[in-house]
Amino acid sequence: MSILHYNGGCVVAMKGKNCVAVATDLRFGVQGQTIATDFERVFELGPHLYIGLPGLATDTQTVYQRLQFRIKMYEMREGRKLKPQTLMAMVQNLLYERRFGPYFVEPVIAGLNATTKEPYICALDLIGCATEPADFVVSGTCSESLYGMCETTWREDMEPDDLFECISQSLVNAFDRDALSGWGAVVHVIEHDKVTTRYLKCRQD
Amino acid sequence: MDVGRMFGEVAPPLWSGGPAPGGFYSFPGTNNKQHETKTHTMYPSTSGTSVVGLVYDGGVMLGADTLGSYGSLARFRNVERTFKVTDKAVLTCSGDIADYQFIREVIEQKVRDDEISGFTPVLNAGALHCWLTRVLYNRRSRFDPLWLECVVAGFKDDKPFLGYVDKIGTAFEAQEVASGFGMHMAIPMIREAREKKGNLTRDDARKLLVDCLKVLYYRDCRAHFKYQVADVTAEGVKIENDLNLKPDTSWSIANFVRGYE
Amino acid sequence: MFRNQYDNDVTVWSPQGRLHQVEYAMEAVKQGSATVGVKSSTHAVLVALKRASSELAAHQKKIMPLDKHIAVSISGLTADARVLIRFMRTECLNEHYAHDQALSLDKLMEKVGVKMQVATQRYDKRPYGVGLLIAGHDGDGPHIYQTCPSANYYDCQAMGIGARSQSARTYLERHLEEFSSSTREELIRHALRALRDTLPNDVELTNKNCSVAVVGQGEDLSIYEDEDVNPYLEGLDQEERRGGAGRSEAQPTPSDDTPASTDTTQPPSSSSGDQPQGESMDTD
Amino acid sequence: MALECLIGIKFDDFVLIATDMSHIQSIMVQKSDDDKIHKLSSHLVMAVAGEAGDTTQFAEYIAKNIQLYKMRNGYELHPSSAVHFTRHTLSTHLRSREPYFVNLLMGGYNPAINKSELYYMDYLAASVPVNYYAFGYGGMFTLSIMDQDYHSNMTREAGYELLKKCIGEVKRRFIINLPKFRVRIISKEGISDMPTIIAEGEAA
Amino acid sequence: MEGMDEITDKKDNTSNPFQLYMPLLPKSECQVGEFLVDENGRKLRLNFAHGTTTLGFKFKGGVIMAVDSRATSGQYIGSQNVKKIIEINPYLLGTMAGGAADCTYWERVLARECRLYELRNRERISVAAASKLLANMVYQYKGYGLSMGVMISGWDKKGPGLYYVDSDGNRMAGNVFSVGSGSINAYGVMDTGYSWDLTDTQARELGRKAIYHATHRDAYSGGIVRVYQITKEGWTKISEEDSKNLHYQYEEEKKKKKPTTTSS
Amino acid sequence: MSLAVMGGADYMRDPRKHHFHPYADNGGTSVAIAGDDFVMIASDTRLTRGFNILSRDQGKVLGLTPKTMMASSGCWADVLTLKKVLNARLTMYSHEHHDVMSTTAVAQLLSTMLYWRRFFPYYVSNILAGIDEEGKGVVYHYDPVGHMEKLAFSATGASVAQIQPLLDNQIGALNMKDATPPTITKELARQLIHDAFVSAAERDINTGDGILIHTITKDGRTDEKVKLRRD
Repeated sequence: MSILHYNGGCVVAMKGKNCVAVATDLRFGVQGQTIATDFERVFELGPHLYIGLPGLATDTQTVYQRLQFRIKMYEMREGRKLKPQTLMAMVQNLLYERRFGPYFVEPVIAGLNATTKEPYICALDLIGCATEPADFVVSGTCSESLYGMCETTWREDMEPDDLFECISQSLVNAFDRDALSGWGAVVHVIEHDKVTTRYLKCRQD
Repeated sequence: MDVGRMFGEVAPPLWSGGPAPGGFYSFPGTNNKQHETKTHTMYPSTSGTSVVGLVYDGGVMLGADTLGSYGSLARFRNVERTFKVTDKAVLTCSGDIADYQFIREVIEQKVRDDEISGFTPVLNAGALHCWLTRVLYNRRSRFDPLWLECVVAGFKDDKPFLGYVDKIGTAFEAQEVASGFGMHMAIPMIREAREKKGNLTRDDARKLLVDCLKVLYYRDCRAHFKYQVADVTAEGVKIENDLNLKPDTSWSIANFVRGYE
Repeated sequence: MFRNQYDNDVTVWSPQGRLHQVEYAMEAVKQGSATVGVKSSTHAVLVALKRASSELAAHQKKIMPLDKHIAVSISGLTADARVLIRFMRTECLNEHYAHDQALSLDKLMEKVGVKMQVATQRYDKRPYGVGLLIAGHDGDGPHIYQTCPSANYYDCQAMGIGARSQSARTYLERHLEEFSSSTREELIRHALRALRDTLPNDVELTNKNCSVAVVGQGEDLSIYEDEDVNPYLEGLDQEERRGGAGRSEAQPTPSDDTPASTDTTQPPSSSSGDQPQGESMDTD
Repeated sequence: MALECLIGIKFDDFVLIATDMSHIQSIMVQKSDDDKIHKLSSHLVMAVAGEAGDTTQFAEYIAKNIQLYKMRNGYELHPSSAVHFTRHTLSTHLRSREPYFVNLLMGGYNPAINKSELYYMDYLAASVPVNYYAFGYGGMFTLSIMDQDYHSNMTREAGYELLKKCIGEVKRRFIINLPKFRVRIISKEGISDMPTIIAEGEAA
Repeated sequence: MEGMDEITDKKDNTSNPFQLYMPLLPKSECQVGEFLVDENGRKLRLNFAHGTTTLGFKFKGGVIMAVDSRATSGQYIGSQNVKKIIEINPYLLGTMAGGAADCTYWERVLARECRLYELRNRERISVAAASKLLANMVYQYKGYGLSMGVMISGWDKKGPGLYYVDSDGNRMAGNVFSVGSGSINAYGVMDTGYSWDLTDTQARELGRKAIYHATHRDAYSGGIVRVYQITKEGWTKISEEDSKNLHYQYEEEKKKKKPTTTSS
Repeated sequence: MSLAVMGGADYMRDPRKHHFHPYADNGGTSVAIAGDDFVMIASDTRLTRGFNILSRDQGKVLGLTPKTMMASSGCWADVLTLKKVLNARLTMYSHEHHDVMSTTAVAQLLSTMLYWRRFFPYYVSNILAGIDEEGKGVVYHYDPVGHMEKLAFSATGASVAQIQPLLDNQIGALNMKDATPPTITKELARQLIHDAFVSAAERDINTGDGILIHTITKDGRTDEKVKLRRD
């Protein structure tokens, strides 16, 4: 078993029309044993900016904490909010610093550009190689299934409600075929004027 | 010395004639006796490199060089590994030369047997291809593989046939087939040519085949300039031996290559 | 041909150079109901007369498929036939398995010939008491083969074996010239006419007592039984019987395809007449 | 070490921590009155299991630093902050040449907001707030019992009974002999001992 | 050289279930995992169904058998609806843990042997004998890599019977068994709630609940919770419920049952 | 000079850089969906070995009887053998029984045949699709050593993880609010199969080039070929 799968968990993010959504499951486990079912691995880093950090839970926490530190430093120094692209660069730096002893997380970033309101998503591998596709990004233990689901369900220019439905269905059905993730899910739909967070009722096995 | 063994030689075995442990209920026909295991050769020795084959309008063409390498030693420079099976089938192999020669003898005997009995029709390429899949698969299942990649060219049901079988029995038919290094280098060349030109004439095919062999000769350290070409048409099989790539190749570029001395 | 001191064992020659046990086995073929095979340049056809061993029993199957291109019709001991058919089917399967093609008839015949021969040369065996007509179509066109218990087999244009098959052969000989150019339907009609000639005058071919098998160019084997035979029988009873139908010395029809003993005290009808090809064992 | 057993349960206004009292070395029980619950501050304890040496060293390191913090600042770290510090320490060491191999349960009570807290932390430094958890192979037998019977508003007696039930199951099914469990309670009043649980049970 | 003699000569298991193909390898290498590696040395994934929770216990009302229904290969959930209780005959049940194919195949063979026993002896086979047959069958393949841990239960002249049989050669009678990756969780619930004098309803609920708790904690167990009971009349299927529904149902019940006394 | 001393010369070096492994993974994905009176089974047409595409036109579905088909992928050598043996068995059955084997019987036979090789498995992922005795569509899913499960729909092979959740959702109606599975029409099944393969080909290098879709009803069989991306 890969160390990336040790604690389970997955994250998906999708672009919609003037909105983005990011969703994650809630399981924290150690291999087969489920320990907590309220472990959120998607974090808010700004008003329209979220990062998902699936992978080894300890590194999820470490990377999140170190990122918070850097973002706060950035915001203090620059006196402005972070753009999603800047966050991506920051994450890249953070991860590549550990090129030969990496943090075992594969981050997903989702957000709206604070000024242009442009939707933004991206995914990085564990040493910081980023990809910024136009449709969706997936990461975590059931990424194969997520690819399969998203590839068929995703459409261009979805309204927030459709986007929510699409990302929820993709996530829940994908992790229902994965033993190591699931046990509940949370979805954040990010629009320029609000962020809607919803918890999904899921299988608990 | 083991004490049990010492006494065992004198004393009769305990409970002779009784059931063996676990044998109280013996199910009929249970057959889990351990097979005698032998160590087999699990690696190639003297080996031949790529084979390239392609189907053209009205026929199939195969090309292979004649080098038998022993590791990185170009040991035998005139090993023919293409042979005419019948008027409807040609076989070329890359991989272990000894295994090729073995399978060749078996096939020749098989064809002779058919001939003597007057059986018609003769062994065609499709049948040979299928037969090879069985033989190679059965050998791999006995962990005694024939270390070969076979390319079978010829005719089946009056249509050109080109097929591939490897040492574990993976087999398929295709319009272009290559083994060894050729799978990486020759296949894209042929596919590209086909995409550009559509159907290939016999002359196109010949030119393309030689081009492929040339590229392989340039890039594959185990390739050689002497080669054979087999051409199968409805009329029968024609094998040309002792062909030479060397006059057509240019090594002037070699002077500019640095850093590998 | 009658009991003598040289027929105790299949491996014993008579001073005349005959193997009596083998010859007795040849007689077993004549105990079976008749079957006829005939081929044109495109098709091969088998027809066979089915018997019911009693009022209570169904008609015995006479024609069996071996593969999509070969059928066999039997006459003699059906139990022996089953063994041979099983063998031949396995050979057909093996050819598909190893060569991905249909077994050619000449190969099949060679194999079955070898198998049958063994039984004529070993003291612990007995010859197969069954004659076979094998119809098939392969790369060389249609074929009709006949096998005997003596392990001989013959490549035929047309042949009939079994009880009173002489009449059928007479018919076939008379029409030999017509066969090669016959259409599929004509060929079947010829075969049925020949078969009908083996019947007593008061008995007709019906869909109960006869089956038909056809195989040919571009056509997989079909075997017709019961109602499916009707189209081929249509109008047949209107046609006049020719050939040597209803011969006076016709023996009573045995009640079983497989009589317990082929060593009958009653001699079968003229041995030379029903002997397909002269001597029972070719000496060459 | 996975043969040890740490059990922690958080209730509305107190936390129960139970640990086995056997110090196991190689195939021997070295000591049967071991204390695996380390006091970190007036309202915070850490139950530690893992590599011998690492356990005490790490627990004491954390305890001393928390003490130091109190001395420097004049107030104690709240449990959640102490856990954060612990996690940080553990994760920093994880990527050093000398990682600590310790699994922890940290139970505490925050008098400022009248809230009990229990944290899971494994040797990789993943820290998760939980209602209850049990470390070690023995602990695995108890999770489903707690899943079934746990209510956050149980009384101390009910909580203690639940612990007894869990420990009975450990005795019943776990191959290693863990006869006695030390139990501590952390509540508004601070940390206090509860009677040692002597395990009872036998496989059916 | 090219033939398929094993098939045409009836040397395979369609004619005799005990004739399995034996590779020309030393016993230790017959372990499937040993050589399922492709040419590039990559391990090939065999879709073996592993990971399970099954349980069975005897009580005054007979035997309860309860199982989950998930089959996983690695972390991928191959199926959520595997029937892990195998109905050998109207009086015998077998459960399934380990290799799914191993369990289904040998219990199918066992069903055949049990039927033959009935025909030969004009009486039903005892649970002890049935389980012994199974144990003997799989013991012949010990060391070849079979993987199964099953319970055989039923009702015979002696009353309810429950046996555990596995591919290592263990066979034991007992009152309470649980097998599979989630058994550790199932035992917790089962042991604390078990008594010989449970009523039928209590016993069924205990089995159901033990499996449900295992599905919740164990990633490799899940799907549907099936409960069977065996009585003198043979087995009956008690319930088949999705563990998703059970979870929310139990959660509701728990909320209602909250103790009223607050802590002192 | 002895050979041992010369051992250092290049040409005396061990030519055995290879070691023999009897298995290969040749990719391939199959999907089957059962309807009330039909069953649809499809596979991609790519045959791979590592990063090589051996063939772009290799269907993986085999007609067994007029009412039964099997899709099989994995180690292609094993697939070929399994198909051949199974076909021979079916022919033997039809000779012995004068009838075509029913789908249910074929399903059990396949399971038994796979288990025959328990200790040296066929490395194959199988789905069997057919029309049962009542005229209904059925799908059976197998693991390589013969564990069999009867289902209404199934995916198997290289891209199973991509396709199966989609089928769960769209046909099984899992996690859908109204929770009534849709009636499976041929149009719907075809559309789903097509979408599923397009998605899989998008993300899995072992799936692509084309899809062969076969539909079996009690009246016969129809085949269709659809193109997929070829990169």
